Amino acid sequence: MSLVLNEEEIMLRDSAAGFLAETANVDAFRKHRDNPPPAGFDQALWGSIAEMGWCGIAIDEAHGGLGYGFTGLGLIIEQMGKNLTVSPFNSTVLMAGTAIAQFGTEAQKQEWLPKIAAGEVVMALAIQEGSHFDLDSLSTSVSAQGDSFAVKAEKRQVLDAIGADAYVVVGKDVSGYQAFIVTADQVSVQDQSMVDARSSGTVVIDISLSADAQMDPQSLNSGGLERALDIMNIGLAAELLGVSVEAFERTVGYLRERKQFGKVIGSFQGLQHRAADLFAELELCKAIVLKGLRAVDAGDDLGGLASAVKAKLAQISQRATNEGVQMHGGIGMTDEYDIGFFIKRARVLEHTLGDFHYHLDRYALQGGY
Amino acid sequence: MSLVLNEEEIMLRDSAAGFLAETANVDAFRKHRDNPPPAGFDQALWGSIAEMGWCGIAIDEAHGGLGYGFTGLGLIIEQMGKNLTVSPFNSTVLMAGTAIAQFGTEAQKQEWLPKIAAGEVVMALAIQEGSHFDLDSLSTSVSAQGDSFAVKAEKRQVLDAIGADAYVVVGKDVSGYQAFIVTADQVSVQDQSMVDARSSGTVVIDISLSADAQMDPQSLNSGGLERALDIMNIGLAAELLGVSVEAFERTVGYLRERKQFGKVIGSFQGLQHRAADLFAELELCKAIVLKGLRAVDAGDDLGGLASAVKAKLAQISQRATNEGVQMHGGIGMTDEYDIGFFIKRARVLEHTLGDFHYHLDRYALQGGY
Amino acid sequence: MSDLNTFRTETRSWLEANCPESMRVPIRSFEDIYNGGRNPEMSHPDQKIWCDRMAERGWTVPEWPKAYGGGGLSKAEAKVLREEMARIGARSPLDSFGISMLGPALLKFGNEDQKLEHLPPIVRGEIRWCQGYSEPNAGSDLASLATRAEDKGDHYIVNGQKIWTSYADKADWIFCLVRTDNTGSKHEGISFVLFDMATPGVTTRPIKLISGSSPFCETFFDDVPVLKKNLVGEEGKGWTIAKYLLTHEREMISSFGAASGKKTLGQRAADNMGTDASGRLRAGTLRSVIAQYQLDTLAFAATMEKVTAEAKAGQGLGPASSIFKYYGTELNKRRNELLLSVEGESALGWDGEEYNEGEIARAWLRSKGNSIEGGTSEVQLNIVAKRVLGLPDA
Amino acid sequence: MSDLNTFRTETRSWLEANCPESMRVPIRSFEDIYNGGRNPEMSHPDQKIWCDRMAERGWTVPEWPKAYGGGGLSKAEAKVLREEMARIGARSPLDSFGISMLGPALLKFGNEDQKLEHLPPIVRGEIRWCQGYSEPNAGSDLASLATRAEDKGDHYIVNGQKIWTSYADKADWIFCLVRTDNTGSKHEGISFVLFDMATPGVTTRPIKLISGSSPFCETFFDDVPVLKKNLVGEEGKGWTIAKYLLTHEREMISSFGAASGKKTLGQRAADNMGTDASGRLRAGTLRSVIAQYQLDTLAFAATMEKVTAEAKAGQGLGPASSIFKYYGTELNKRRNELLLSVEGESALGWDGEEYNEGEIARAWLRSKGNSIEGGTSEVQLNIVAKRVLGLPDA
Repeated sequence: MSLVLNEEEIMLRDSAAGFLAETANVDAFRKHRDNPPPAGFDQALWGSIAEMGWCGIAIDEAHGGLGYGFTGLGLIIEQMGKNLTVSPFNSTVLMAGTAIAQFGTEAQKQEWLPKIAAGEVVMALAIQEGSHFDLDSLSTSVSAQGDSFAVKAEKRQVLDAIGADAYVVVGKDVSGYQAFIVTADQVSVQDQSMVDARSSGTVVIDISLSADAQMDPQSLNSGGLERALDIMNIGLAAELLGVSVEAFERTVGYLRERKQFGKVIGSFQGLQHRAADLFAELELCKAIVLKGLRAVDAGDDLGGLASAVKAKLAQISQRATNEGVQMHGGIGMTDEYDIGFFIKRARVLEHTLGDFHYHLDRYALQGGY
Repeated sequence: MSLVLNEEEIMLRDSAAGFLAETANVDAFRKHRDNPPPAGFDQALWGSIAEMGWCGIAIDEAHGGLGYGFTGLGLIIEQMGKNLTVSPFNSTVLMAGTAIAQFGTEAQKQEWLPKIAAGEVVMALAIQEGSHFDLDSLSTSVSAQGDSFAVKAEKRQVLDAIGADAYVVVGKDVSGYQAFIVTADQVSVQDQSMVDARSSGTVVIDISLSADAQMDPQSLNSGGLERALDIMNIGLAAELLGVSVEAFERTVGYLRERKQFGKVIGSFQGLQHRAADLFAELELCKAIVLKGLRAVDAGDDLGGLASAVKAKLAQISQRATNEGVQMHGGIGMTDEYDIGFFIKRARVLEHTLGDFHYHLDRYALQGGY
Repeated sequence: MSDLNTFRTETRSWLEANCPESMRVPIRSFEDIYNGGRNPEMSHPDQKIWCDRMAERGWTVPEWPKAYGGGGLSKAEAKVLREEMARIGARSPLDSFGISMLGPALLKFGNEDQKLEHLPPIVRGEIRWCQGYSEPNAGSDLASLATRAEDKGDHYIVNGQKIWTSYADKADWIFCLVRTDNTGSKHEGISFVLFDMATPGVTTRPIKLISGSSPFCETFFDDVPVLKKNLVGEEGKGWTIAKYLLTHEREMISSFGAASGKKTLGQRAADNMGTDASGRLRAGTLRSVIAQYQLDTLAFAATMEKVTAEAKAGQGLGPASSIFKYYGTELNKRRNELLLSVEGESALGWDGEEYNEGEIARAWLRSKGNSIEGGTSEVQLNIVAKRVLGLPDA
Repeated sequence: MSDLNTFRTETRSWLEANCPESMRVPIRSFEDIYNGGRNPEMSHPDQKIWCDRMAERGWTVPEWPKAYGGGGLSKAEAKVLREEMARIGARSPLDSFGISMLGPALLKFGNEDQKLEHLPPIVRGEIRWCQGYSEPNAGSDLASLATRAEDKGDHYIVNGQKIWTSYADKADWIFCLVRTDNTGSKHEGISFVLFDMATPGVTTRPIKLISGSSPFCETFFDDVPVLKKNLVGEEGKGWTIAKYLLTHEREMISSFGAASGKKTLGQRAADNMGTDASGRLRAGTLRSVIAQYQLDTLAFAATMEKVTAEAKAGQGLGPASSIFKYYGTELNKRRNELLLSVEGESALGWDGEEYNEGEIARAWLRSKGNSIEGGTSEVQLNIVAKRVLGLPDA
């Protein structure tokens, strides 16, 4: 596991950067925000993303993917973070895709993974119940009834709920975690717009499901759920990295140009030291995100590391985006200027699947204290 | 309760400042450090302190004191902090004196408080057992045997243990807290020099005591112990305030004079902002210490406030003294220069009767979360 | 003393007779605050009636001299009036920048004609004022403003642009900093002028913030004529007036730090996230950050209490007052960050009833501006470093 | 490859035959490290024997050219030697500033005579060197040094004072920055000279730190004659050599940040202070600070790993390397602060067996110097701001 990108990975990153900067950049995000499409995302962009093969990058070849691994996926997601790209990529590929790969039955993998890889389906992960993500307090929302299952649940903060064709629903019954793949016609969805102008929603399920909808309880309860969530959190951290680095670079650019008191404000040592310290933290972020991605690909145990990655990125993304607004001054507070978008996106990403405090606590527990 | 000093208080503070700056200043501390007197303190200085009436300032008139209150006591202790004055003032007056006033029997008050007020006795508080102060985990070191008590305890971190004539020993048995006044001939003491060149020690007690040595269990167990400790912690915070303000003022003075790169280093905005932020924190410290002292005198409930005062001063004294060394640069690291004394004194004061974390936790608990 | 008692009795009965019942109901929204002006906005018609009745006695601004329409009350009488209004829960009849900002400046720096012309309409709530200070290219460096006022004999012609002019779209007149001279240092050549926002050449455009709509506007001046009689103080000496008003403004903004609401953040977290058997918040690492916030809030409140007590005791405003704006606004930002952590993702909603129209998220985003407006935190730290600590310029 | 295998076989058997058993025991104290010199300090007489044997083959400095007494080994061979030494746990035969600092500088900037004169005694551990850089009135602004070297034809006369000269009281020779010209900018006119510490006019005095005794000294030069043949590089161009060596030094100091010891601070705290039923450290607010420290330590280690991997992959030293000194030393300070919180008052003892002679407290105090020596944290941040972020000078 080497913490250096190889040539192929650098090419992938650069081509993702080029494509997104052209077609799914911050201007495109603003248009989306001001005029959100009914499905919650831009179908044409989603088509292009699928065409480039990004959806299948981390899915194995046996299931229609490229088998290229999560480091590549993370590099793409990072670029999406830099560009504030809106698409159901996280919900479908990072979240549902990972969940199915980790604890789907073979039949489910055969059915869904090729569709995900081809960008033919939009999926979402429905797991959270309260206003904080907390795996320990999932209510008993699933009960087996002979061969079928009565699933009754109200899931909140389901990313891209409104546009999804199907959902991975994770709940709990007396035997442990239970998960199902449920199609859009089997649920009711209440859509919500979040502070980052993304679509999130409440998904209500109250239905009897046949056994083939059930995901593999064995994998699910022997670490598969935790591993899936760890992978997702590392992926989210990659997006936070992109958000943070972009906010920082825009801010440093502003410091180099903006004049006050007859001087470029970047010449003030007070701001210089804050920027330099933040630069140091962002270098740490780059390294730990790459370490996380490589660990996923290496099949390493992820417990403590994934929470470390998410916690670190949650924290530094807050600082980078907050400093972005503060160092821009008044103009940073206006909606007309883009820097405020980053603070909003960072905070929603942080809270998705556990915020800073959730993961810092988990990291400490995994460290034995 | 007004957070402003009256004229009399200002006079008291200024006269304490004047006396200590002349006779018990940082040079005197250095001499003490390099050549500690056998009793652990300077008898002549102690005599002068007693002559000025400082020992009785917070003891009521019925017990030989001046009944002037704790605000006055705090002002004196703050000045001792600024001057790094070494004396058994804290152990005798602030700690043992407060303990006896709060949970001594009337006979004990009659016997000991006038002696404390007159500076005729040196006393110490023996309560801590482990390496962290923790009221909840006192071991059961006391047991009643008819009219007498078998007291068996090993008490650590007893401030000024070596020079004390008598000890207030606080322990616990099945009925709750138990406390006794024990004379020097009844204990064995192992002296230790701390990082701040003060004397602290381990006191071993293994003796049968008659009933008149027992302090009032009723007062002790109905909040008297907590109140006594709260008062002591507010007093220690007053000393931390003096230590912090002095370290800060010396540092700002240095920033105004020291030149690097052709400029006075105090002109660098990076240092300016850190100094200004620290100034703000120290203003908060001044206000909250005064609030704590006034609350003691007003007889207010102290629980959360005392821990808030100690926690805030613990934290900011660390910052002020650390910044002191860092901003002085290399010279700040040398033993020849005085600034390093402040970092050492601050840390020992912080740990006495509960450090930052102990009190932050207690403050939160008292706040209901 | 008996005079005061008489005053109290008379005031009480006058208020009983003249304060409409509807004006004794607590304020619930921004619309309940009456700002006056040519086209006043009201949530209830009694607002204007109440203002008019109070204005007739000069009691909208009780301590201003009677000559300028004020109440001419002594400090003691004004205190009685406040107490009697509080007794029946009477609302403030009129709030305006004219009262809080321009009035004090005119009383101090204006000439007799200006006081007689402008103060009475402020007292009566007839003219609403806004403040033209900040400019897009000046920012923290307010004095480098570029809006020009060209001398045309009996009048100036003003050209330029202002930003962050609160309620410029609703105000009737503006008090405005303009540059009448380019030759000296940047603090010289600034003048303080007044003009009607209805003058041809004035246009305004509201500013949307990252938190949503706001009272702020951009204001553009295109060949706006301003009569010289509307110059306050000497030409080129407007910076003195500006500084006077800025100090005023900072004191107002620094009150952000005082935590509002009855429950502490810690208690709110305990309700929301639960505590363990020992009474500690379950979210352990969040708990310590909350405790640190509460601790600093307590210490900051003590500091404000101490400074107020010292000022009352005649010891003057100590150096601690210079930290209020900085510390208070940073605290408020911390509070808003922590509220998100306590409330979780449901606080990150932007629209919709379930999310209370994004109330928490919008307040969080709005708080980011606290440490920018009215002098950035960086400028505040510069001021402390230089004026209080005596550290030299770079 | 077969050459290397041969080399490995031969090296193995030579080491087996020549490395004394006593030199295969792990180093336990500073005295176990052999620094050589005219009056070498030793904890065991085998130290000199082992050094002499290795020096004979040039293996105290395996990669230096044979012409200067070095081993003349290729990188691959040197790696084999290191591996074979590690295999039997052989100690490093010689550690010195001559090897780590002066040698590389002479190889790069020295003339042939200087290399021939000075390098072989370094290889043989005969001459111990110290570094004369810092001065009391220069501090972070190293280039403003004032020690003068007056031109006297074939020699200089040096007058002045150095500070923070590590082991000056034990060194035989010094490599020293002196000012040979006052007329240009402060970076010009600095020269790099070598002289014997036994020269009349040189005196040293050890410096006691807040943590106790230290290797640092003050060094005074009073009319010290230095032959011109001992000028390295051009007169007045010594700053280039100094910068080269400073970078070197910072890389060495930044390794402070790598946490030593097997147990994490969190585990140590858990052992010391106990955990609750859920496995969480009882001291809740301390726990979150420890977790934050561990998190940053993990991320910092990953950063060092990443930079090393990039350098190995031929991508050069990325900008991240510029943060090592700053971040590593700040981390080490945090670690030492936390150790005190974990260990409690017993770690604040200064003397006596019970307190292990104040080991923890002394390490804590010593760590305060990490962010000062070798370029303060402030200087490091300046460098990042200017060189990496491209922010302009004030």
